[in-house]
Amino acid sequence: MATHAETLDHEHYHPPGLQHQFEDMKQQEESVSIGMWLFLAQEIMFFGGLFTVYLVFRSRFPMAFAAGSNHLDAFWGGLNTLVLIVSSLTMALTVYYAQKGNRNMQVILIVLTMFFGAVFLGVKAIEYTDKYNSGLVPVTGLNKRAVGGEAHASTNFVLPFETRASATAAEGGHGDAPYVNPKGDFVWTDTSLISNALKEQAADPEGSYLTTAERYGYFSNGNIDANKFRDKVRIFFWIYFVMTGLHALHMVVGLGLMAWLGWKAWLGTYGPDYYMPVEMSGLYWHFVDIVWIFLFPLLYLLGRHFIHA
Amino acid sequence: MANKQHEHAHDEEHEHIGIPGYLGVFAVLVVGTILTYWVATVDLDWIFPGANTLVALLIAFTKMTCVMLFFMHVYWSPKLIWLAALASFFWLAIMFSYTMGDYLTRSSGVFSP
Amino acid sequence: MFPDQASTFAWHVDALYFYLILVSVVFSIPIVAAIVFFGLRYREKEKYATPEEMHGSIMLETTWSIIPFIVSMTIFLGGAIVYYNQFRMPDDGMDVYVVGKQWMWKIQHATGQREINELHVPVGRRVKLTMTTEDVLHDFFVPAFRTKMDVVPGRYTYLWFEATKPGKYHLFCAEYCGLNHSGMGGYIYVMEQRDFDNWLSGNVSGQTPVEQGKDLFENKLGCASCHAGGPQQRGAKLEGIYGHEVKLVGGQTVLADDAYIRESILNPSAQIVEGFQPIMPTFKGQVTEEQLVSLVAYIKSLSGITATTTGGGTGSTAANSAASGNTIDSANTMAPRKAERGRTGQEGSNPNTPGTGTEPTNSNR
Amino acid sequence: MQNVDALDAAYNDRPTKNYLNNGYTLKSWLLTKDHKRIAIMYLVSVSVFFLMGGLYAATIRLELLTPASDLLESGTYNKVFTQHGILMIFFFLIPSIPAVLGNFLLPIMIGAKDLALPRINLLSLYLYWVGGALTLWALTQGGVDTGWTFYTPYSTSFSNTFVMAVGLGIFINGFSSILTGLNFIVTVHTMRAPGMTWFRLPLFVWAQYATSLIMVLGTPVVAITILLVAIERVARVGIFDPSIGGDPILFQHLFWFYSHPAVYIMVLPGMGVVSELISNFSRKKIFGYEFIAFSSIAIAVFGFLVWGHHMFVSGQSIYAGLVFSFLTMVVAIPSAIKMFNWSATLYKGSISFDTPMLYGLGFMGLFLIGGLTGLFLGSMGLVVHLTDTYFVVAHFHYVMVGGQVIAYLGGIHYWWPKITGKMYSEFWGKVSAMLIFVGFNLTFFPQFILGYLGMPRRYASYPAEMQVLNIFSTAGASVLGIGLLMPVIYLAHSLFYGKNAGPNPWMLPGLEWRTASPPPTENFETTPVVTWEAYEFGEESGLDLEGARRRESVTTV
Repeated sequence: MATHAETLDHEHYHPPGLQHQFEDMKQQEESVSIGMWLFLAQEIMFFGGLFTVYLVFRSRFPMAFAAGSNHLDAFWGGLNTLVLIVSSLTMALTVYYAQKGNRNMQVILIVLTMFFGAVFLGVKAIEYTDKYNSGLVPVTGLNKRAVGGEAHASTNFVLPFETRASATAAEGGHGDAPYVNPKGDFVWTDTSLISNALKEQAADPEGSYLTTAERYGYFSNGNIDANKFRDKVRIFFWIYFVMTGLHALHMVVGLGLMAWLGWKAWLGTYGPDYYMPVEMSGLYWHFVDIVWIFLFPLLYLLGRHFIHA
Repeated sequence: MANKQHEHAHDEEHEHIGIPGYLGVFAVLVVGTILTYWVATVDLDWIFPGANTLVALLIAFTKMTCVMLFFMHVYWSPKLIWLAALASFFWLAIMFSYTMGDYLTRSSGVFSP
Repeated sequence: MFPDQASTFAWHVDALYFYLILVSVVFSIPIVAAIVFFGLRYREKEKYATPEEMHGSIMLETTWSIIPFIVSMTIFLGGAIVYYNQFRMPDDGMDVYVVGKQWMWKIQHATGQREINELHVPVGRRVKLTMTTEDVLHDFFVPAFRTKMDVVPGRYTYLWFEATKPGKYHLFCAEYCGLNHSGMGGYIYVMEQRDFDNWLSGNVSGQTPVEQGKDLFENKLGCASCHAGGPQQRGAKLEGIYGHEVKLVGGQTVLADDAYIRESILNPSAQIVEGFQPIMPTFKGQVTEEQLVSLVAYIKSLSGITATTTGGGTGSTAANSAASGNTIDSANTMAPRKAERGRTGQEGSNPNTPGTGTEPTNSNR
Repeated sequence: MQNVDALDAAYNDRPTKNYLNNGYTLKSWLLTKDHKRIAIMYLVSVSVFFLMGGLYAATIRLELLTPASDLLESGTYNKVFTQHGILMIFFFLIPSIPAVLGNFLLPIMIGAKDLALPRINLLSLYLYWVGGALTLWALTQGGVDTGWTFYTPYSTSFSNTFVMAVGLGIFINGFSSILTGLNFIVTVHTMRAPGMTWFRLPLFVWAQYATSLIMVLGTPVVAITILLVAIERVARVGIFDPSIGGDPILFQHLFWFYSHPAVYIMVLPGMGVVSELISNFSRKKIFGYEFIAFSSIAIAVFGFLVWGHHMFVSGQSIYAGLVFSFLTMVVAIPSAIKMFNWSATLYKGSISFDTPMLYGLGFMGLFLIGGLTGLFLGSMGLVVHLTDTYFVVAHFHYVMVGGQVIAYLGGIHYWWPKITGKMYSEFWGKVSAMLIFVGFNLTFFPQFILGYLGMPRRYASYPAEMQVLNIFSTAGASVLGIGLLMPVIYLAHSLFYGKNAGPNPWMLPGLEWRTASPPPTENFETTPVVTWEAYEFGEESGLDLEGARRRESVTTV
């Protein structure tokens, strides 16, 4: 932490890790934890911007969001939630043992935490690949290309694992569903949710099954416009990717943090007198967990009841 | 003497809720997750449209509270930490409510032809 | 020093304005006076003096919190009332549709007349504008009417006014909309009902075809905003184009004669000059036949050919070929820039009149 | 008391060991954790950006001399005003007082050795540099023409300029200011010297604290928003672009949620500086300390509730407009309170018109106009006519330049002896202060009238009948420019030829005046113990006024 040159030229006693500008350990711990909490506060506002975007579009186009959400795999999402919760537990215990000064348990638990973090990212990778294969990535050219009919030359991105050739003249789509997507566009054809809503609307004219925005947002000249609906669904997937992507980014940072922490713990840096870094990293890790606790229902579950009921 | 006082200052801080406590919180979180998953598959729109979302959010908030209070030790933290935690949510609420305030009142008769 | 008052609610706004000026003065005088007076009266007499200290007084603090609050509330209420009057749409308004587009105002009357960068309205009739835009945000701003409204893509916004005084007033675009923002504007012509009626029944001015065409080209139709020279032009350069081969997208060439020019005005996307995006809106229905004639006459005159001589005059071939070569250059240099614009080009190609596609967020109940 | 005696003894030239001569290597600067050195580096960088922004401003005024867009072709003009805005707002106004004066003085004023998190402080400087470098690079590559507001869909789908690079620069720079704010809050909470209670804090510290709140809670939102714009440019997925289902008004909400409070980031620290100046140069306890302190906090909080007044004609709901307008009126009150308290402080003071005080009084005058015209723009009926015109331009220049920049200069002059240990030329100081005041009013007052005439902002060419006022404005701008250049010269001159200031040239009670100037690396020989109230000029302050007068007579004779 602070260099010795700084710590020595002080008259009063310096425990390890006390920085020069502080009088004593208490003051330092107070400052560091307030600082960390303020950092988390700004993180909340940072994600808050995205949640506002989500809120606005969700409240205006619930059907499109439900449709999109039903194409996310709630099983993987739920699994990830559990994985993160476990990692949170191990993290909390790490802090506990750090305060107790139990070096081995610290290291073990940190390794466990990292393991679960890695699992989380692995699952995310699986999900993203699935979206890629079924043309649900909201960015043109970032989806699996599959030619049906005549081949178009793709003018768009070439993914790292594709050659320009494979990008331009892609082979046929994957086995089961006829997946035709020569340019790797975002493909979405299913408008069943709206037609259902229209049926129900016809059933009871009083009830409002579509929001005002939807009544204009999905239709052109009176009948369902699949393209307009697709745009709204694409916005859902855009929000999904940005939010989960940003969250995953935080996970990666967290893993780095953990690696460093594990190393220091291995060196036996932390004990009852000095465990602030562990506690602070813990706060960060739990924060990332909390974000996911909200992302899971908001992204994965919000349309379930339409299909199950 | 500086470190003396912080030594014994720590003694009461260390024992937060102990391992059983942490496991208990963990159990609550797991139950919450399963519950929210199950509840999402039930159509609650007969109560009022969007009831599902409300329930899901309530569960999420409960889980968050558990994590913050016990895993993040807010429960034992000075007022200032509580303040910092609450302030951010307060500001978030401002952003949500005022932005939605615009969208929800926008399609009012006043502007319409 | 002061803009004309030409709408029914202009004086509301001005009244509010003067009220606020009054408030400002009334507040400033005591403060400034205090600063000046204290500054002179209590100038430092001896160095490092320590005047006897005084603490704040709750009495004072509350008074000078309450009074400003009350005053500001009057301002708020006044503003709210004026605003409400401006934005409560009249039921009996004469409908006019406005479409903003980089960088011109396309206006259509309920009776079918179309104008560009101009709006003719009668005195003493409520005019209700239904506005949208094809590309970016614009803002329909008429200082003389003290009114203004953003024009938002993808939805309608509304604006109404009742002109009180015949005349010619500025129309500005007040929301920054890109390159030619400051050029996006024109005039509102407020006319007596009688003049307005005979304007509706197509007026004819006493200009020569070329003059009239020039007028149409530069002002009325705003062709110049794209076709005038300069590095930023978005449309083909027309100087010297007449009577020469034009290279089209897809390789084939066509002779730029009267028919071609006429066709390009009425149905622009049919034959696109190489290196340009098909962004020019069709003018079908906006230009009458005689206007077309005069436009063609003007474009001929750009190639140094008087309206009388028809066909490719061989007199000034050298100059023309030089000019047309110049056209091709600018075309090539333009090409990559335009390519970047991505969706923009395609959007421009199908100008949507109000009613199709866009999403009226407000107009439902 | 002991530090006071020590101080009187130490009344010689510059102290032998101070933060400046503690290491001369480049490394000792670039890797320093000393808040004072970081502040100096901020000072230099901020000045560079201010200079560039100023050049852009000059170009704008020259272009507007004539109605036609003849000097600059309109595309260039758009880039010029955009870059003027971006450089001035994100890279000068927002960091100016907090990162320079705040960084240097906040720890000293509360009697701390350093900021609570020195490494974070250095990190924020580096982020500022990276963000700035990225932006400057983008400018050299061809710049950006979206206006500093980045309104969509123009910025996302239509502009062909370097929106992404600049956006990224602002994004990074945003985190610099977040970290600074975070650091200040922590410092004020945990690093106060013994006896330095909350209500003994100088009002500058209170203002910094309020500012930091906004920085921490507001900046992340604009960061993510700009990031979304950048992503949207690559991905072509339009949450802000209606043509593919998005909503441009949403961008405006997110953007103004930060960018209105940002206005208070820019003016609150200025108010803090002026509170210092007014109180100290009338040698009198400030009138209504608590009210000024809490009004800062009130402004910081209410500032978050009024962003909608930028959107009255943007198509937002009329009811939302009503609420926002109402709150705008409310947020005007705290500023009024400050104004009244400052004037009341002068009453029965012993006012000396040194250069900093001139700036302080100038601030009061200009901010008075700026604040009152703010009411014009908060009142819905009027704003319909005024918004997006030069009235708005004039208004926020009165607040930003007349407020923040004037206060910043005042602060620089006020603490220059402390920062450098040297005294600048009073005469030239006064002259430039007056030039700036006059030039500023000449420049921007005509723009109010222009605005009411209906001249829209961001116009490269304008109707001919508006030329006269524009000429006035440009003429004033040249005076202002000269006024702003003078300090650069005489302050630089003072570095080499100025006479030593001594620890406390004006015999003021603030903690920063109770240590040597320039201060030693850890600010104080021994941690000070505060036994006096804020702005205590009497006996309790323990200032040796007699000694000071003695020294005065010696030096003057």
